[in-house]
Amino acid sequence: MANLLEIQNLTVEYKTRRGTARGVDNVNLNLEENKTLGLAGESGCGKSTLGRSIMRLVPYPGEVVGGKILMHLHHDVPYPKGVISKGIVNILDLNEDEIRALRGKEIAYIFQDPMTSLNPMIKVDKHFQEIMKAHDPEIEEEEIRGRAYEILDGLGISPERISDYPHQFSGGMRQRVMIGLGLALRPKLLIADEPTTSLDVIVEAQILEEIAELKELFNLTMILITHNLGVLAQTADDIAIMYTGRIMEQSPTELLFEDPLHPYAKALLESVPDVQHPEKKLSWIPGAPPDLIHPIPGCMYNPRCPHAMDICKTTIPDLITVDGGRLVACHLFRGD
Amino acid sequence: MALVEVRNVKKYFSVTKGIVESLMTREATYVRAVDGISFEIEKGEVLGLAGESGSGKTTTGRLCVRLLRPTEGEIIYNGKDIATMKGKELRRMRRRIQFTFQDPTSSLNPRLKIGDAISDALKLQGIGSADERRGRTDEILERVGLSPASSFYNRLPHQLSGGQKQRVVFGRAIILNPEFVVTDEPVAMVDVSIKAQILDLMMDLKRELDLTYLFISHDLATSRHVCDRIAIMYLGKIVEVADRDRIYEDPLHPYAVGLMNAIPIPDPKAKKAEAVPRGEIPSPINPPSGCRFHPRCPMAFEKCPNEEPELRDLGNGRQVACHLYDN
Amino acid sequence: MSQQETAISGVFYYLIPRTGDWKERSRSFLIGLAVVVIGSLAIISAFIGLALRSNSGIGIYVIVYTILCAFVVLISDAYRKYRIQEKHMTPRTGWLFLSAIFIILGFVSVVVGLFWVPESEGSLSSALVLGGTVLGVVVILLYDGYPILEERGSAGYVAMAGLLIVFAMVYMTAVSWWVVPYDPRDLDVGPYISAPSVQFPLGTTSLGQDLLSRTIAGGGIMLQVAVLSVLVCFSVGVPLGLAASYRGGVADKATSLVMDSIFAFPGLVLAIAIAAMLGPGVVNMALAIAVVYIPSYFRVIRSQVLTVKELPYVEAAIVLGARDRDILFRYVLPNVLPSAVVVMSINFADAILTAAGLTFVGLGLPVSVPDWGWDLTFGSHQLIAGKWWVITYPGLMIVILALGFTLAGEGLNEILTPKLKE
Amino acid sequence: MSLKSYVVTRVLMTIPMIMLLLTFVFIIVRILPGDPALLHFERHVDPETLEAFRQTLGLDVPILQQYFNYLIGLPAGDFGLSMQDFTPISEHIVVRFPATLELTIYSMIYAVLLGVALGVKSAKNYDKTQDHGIRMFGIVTYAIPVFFLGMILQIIFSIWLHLLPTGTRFDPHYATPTTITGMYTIDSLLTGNITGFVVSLRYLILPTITLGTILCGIFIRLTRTNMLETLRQDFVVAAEARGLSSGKITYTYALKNAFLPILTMIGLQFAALLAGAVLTETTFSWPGLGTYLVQRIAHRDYTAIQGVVVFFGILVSIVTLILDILYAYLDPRIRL
Repeated sequence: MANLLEIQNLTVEYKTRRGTARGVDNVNLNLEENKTLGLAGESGCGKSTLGRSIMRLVPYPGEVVGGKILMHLHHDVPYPKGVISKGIVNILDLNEDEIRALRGKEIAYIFQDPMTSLNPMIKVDKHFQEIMKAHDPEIEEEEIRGRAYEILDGLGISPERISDYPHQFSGGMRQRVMIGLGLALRPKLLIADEPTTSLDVIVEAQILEEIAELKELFNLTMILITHNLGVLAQTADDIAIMYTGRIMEQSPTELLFEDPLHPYAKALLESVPDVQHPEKKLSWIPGAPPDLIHPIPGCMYNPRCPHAMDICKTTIPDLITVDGGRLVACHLFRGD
Repeated sequence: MALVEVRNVKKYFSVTKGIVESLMTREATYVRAVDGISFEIEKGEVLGLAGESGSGKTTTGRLCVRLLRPTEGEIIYNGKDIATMKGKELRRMRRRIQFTFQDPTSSLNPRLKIGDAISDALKLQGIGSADERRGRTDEILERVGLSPASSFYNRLPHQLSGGQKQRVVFGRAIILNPEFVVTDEPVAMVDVSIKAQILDLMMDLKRELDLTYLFISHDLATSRHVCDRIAIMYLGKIVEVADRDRIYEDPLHPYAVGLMNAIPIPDPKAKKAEAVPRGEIPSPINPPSGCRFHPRCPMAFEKCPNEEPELRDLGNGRQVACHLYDN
Repeated sequence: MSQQETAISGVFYYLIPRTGDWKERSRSFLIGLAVVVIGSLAIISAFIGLALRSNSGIGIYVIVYTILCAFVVLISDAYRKYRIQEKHMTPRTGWLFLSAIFIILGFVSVVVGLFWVPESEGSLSSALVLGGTVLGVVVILLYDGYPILEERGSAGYVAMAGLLIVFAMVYMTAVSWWVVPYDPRDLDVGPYISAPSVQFPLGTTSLGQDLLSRTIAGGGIMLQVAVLSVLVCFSVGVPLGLAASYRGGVADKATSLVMDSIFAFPGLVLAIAIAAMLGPGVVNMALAIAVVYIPSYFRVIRSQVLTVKELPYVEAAIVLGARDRDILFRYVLPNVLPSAVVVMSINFADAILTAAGLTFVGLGLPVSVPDWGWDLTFGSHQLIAGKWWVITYPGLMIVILALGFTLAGEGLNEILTPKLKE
Repeated sequence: MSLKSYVVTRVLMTIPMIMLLLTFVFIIVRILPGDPALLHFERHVDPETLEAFRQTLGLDVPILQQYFNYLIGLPAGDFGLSMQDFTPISEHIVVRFPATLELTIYSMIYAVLLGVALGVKSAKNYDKTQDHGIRMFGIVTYAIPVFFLGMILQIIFSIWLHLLPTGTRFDPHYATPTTITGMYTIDSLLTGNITGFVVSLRYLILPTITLGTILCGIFIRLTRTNMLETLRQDFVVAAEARGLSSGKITYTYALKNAFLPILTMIGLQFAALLAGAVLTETTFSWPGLGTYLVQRIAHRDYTAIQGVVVFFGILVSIVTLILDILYAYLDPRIRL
């Protein structure tokens, strides 16, 4: 299948007063159409930054300093001053108007905290109006309402609540509104950044279920960013594990859980509590990730890695392909 | 006899209203955070308290250490009711009962060296001379794995990692030699790769110091690894209490069943979640009548909205509050 | 760093300012620094030039004496750092040592002042004590405070600039009587309202006073009023805020209501009413201003206490058995004091502006005392004739002093109560 | 809480505040100095004159009765008699208050417009030279005594450049506009007197700029902080991710969300504005309540001082009350 998104050598840096930190370091990533890619890792590993750079919304003081983000557009995308013609475009080369045309229309982004992601001062229907008018200034009021009704109804929100303010909704409902807004213009790519982290386990299950259904319905390609490997096991086709801004391993979900290649991926999986296997002895990774402002040479995982060799301390391992299209960045797999 | 016995404890928070409104309406509005719960904790046991946010589990934990004063009910600790204790007696009792907070960062004073944060406990209780306190603190720092103590004593909280901060919090909790520790979501804010590290520390401390835990967590997968028994709360009520393996493998209360089904399983081959309850937990200001779960319950029948089920003993240390199990 | 073999070389080591690497500095920083240094040197040399032809005849000696005091402080401070580095002193005893140096210097200054010009009846002593202390504090600020403030970026520079302006004004006022070319009280030292000339560089007032002398010496009243009123505000507002908010209940509600009522009132109008009833005088003016600004402290402290009380680490202390007073003094107070300091700094500016306002509406001190407010008020009558200098210089002085306090408050606010970081 | 009960509560809360204020002023003016009548006459007067003087002013009865008379008289608009000429103070207030009101209204409008405009500019150029410049401007204007600024403007624009008139409200060569509201600009517009409008506006410019500039610093800071805070919120990034333009976000999101705090600040600053008006009026010989107050101080007319101060206090309470209710009406989070 064709790739919808190709990320090549992407590097994002945060320039702080203390120094420069590489939030995303030379990342390569391919995303096949209609697949769900899970992006996992601990806090500070760069998974959100990676997601945000696809939208060109890296938070201040972050900045994309190198690489390409290629997106395959199946049709022309018009915007007020012109048209982005179909084919492969580099998102990082687009001007402000062009990227704005893609946001919401081709790529949707769902944020972690539904409580703060809706403007408290305006009603839900106004949110729908804004997004639709932003991409199609001539759209009729009637049509907006109709489409908003349809989407909300599909998410189990009764249409009469559309003129409520966000604070009148519960957390789960707000996240549904966010999803509805994201999908209002039928985008191709959905990036969900910890969409259920701030929700309770039952609502989490409900929402994951709904997202899965919508993905089928709208033929979405999805990037699901989360620290919860349990969530990914059920939803992702492929999983990329990140650490210190680099991708450590990318594998099909089943293979990853069965036989993780990278020592970090292995250790991470061993530390996840499993409700079905209480006999599993939970392990943990000693030490802490290095400070990204003072990166260490070689593989950044080497001080915590039980298999660390001399080369790990000096050379950054490349992300190489091993059996069955799995990708791993570890010197242990050099010879394969 | 149980170490801790909670009897019919209630905690209502009044909702602040305007002067006029309180004059116009007779009835006061309350958030019924905890609405009549009873349970026991045996010495040396780990009781897990599980439930979604808004279920009242954190309030229960705070009541047990008297950070809050119960509106009603008794909390019997070692034969004494601590619910009404005051002044000196309460201060002495605090040496025996400790609490750890969810967020280690905010529960440590950012301006206080971590050694001082730990030895502060002794100072506040007026125990020992400065030298003795220093010695004891060093001991505790080593005990919670922050060694060598001398290199950690003078650090400020922001110089530590999340896991290390949580260790300091545990160190502060055990320095007074408590018997009973309430831990409120101890691993919710730490990264998954070091979760097990904190849990190991907790269990080591339990073994060595003969502790009893009330382990509050929304993460049922973690609870399964550490608890002996689990109590599940919903809207200020306990709906089911049982031994760990029983409640996970054969939950009885429909809410417990739904909760178990919703847990994400880190195994792609496992069955997908099914039969997850509809809707969300309602506001505790006006809880539903009868059984509080009935509007979301797939098994609800005519009795449920009208009559509140009692938490009844089904034998084998198993208690359920559900009309399905009325004999 | 601790290879200093003898105390002398150790002290010498710490006399070299810690400035970081010059190469890393941006060009705008260096240009800014050059402007500040050259500007300060120009002002200082002008001031020394003035002191050389002072009315009292000893102006230059007074300045030299205060600089000597600053030098003693500088060496003591370096010695303190050396001792701490060598672990002979704890930071605590180090500060005690430094305070002792200040006290000794103050005592010496009193004696010197009394014996040098006995007929000044102690006013020379107070000039020497104040001048010496201020320069000493500036030395400490530059040497020890600068590295701390610098870390905070632009907020640090703002705070630093504000504090230096304030100290410069205080120093000028402290030694003013001994360096001015004419007695600022003397009438008819020159023609009435003459434009700036060589003899009277800033011109003269409508009473024939030398405006330069009055401009240099005119800050005394305002500073006294400001210091006094801020002290009263602080010592009433802070304890009141602590007590009310910590205890809560009816007392809290009642006090809050009173404070809110005063806070909502037009401050200057209230101060006018009080000052009009109390009559003229430094203390009365200070009291009138204090009443107006107590609620600012009360409100800030109260909201801070209410926040701090709920912090998890305060709750942690409760679980460990902390009593109310432990919590209040060990947890709450250290947390709310920074906010109080910020309010205090801004409050100085408010007090100065209010004092100027009171003087302007005719509630100030007798005209014989040099006071910027008065000169401004009198000058306003000459405005129509285009005599701009009479108001410009005293007015600018008020602006600079108030600006110093505002800048210090602004900077400290950003440093001490981090809100909009990054 | 419903809006209705909020309004009732808020109105009820104003009563004790005003009472407190009245009592406070009464204590300061009538009780603190001992005998205001004696204080009024600087030199010794014969007892009969003093007694007659007291009788006219109602100062001969016991202090508690004076207090009650004063409280009872106020609602009927009785602010007492002047010690100087025994005229009712309310008459002076009626004549002079419109001048003050006119000045304060124009100044407030000027301060808010300038402050908000500069605040928006500052927030949009966060941490750039413009931002620093504008913040510095705000700080410097805060530190300038209002009368000093007034004098400088007077010298420059009136005496040196002869551009604008100064002193009083109107040119004696023209006919004063017919009194309707007492505010010349409005009266002249109502009567169609264009010359009158232009003349009165020319007289207003300098005092308005003086008073408004001093006050605008607070609005700069407030707008800037609030906009930055709003722009930092998740829902702003979420809106950007949906393809809304940054201009739209700045103006409709950030500025709209910053509007409510600005409204509150207008209420709080009204007091500062009146205080500043006292000094501005004196500087420009503007015949308002402020100049009246200052003249009365010179005459030791304590009852008049009391009357004006109380009037200011009540005025501020009412303005704050109105703005608070407006705030509650506009904030969707309060309206339940």
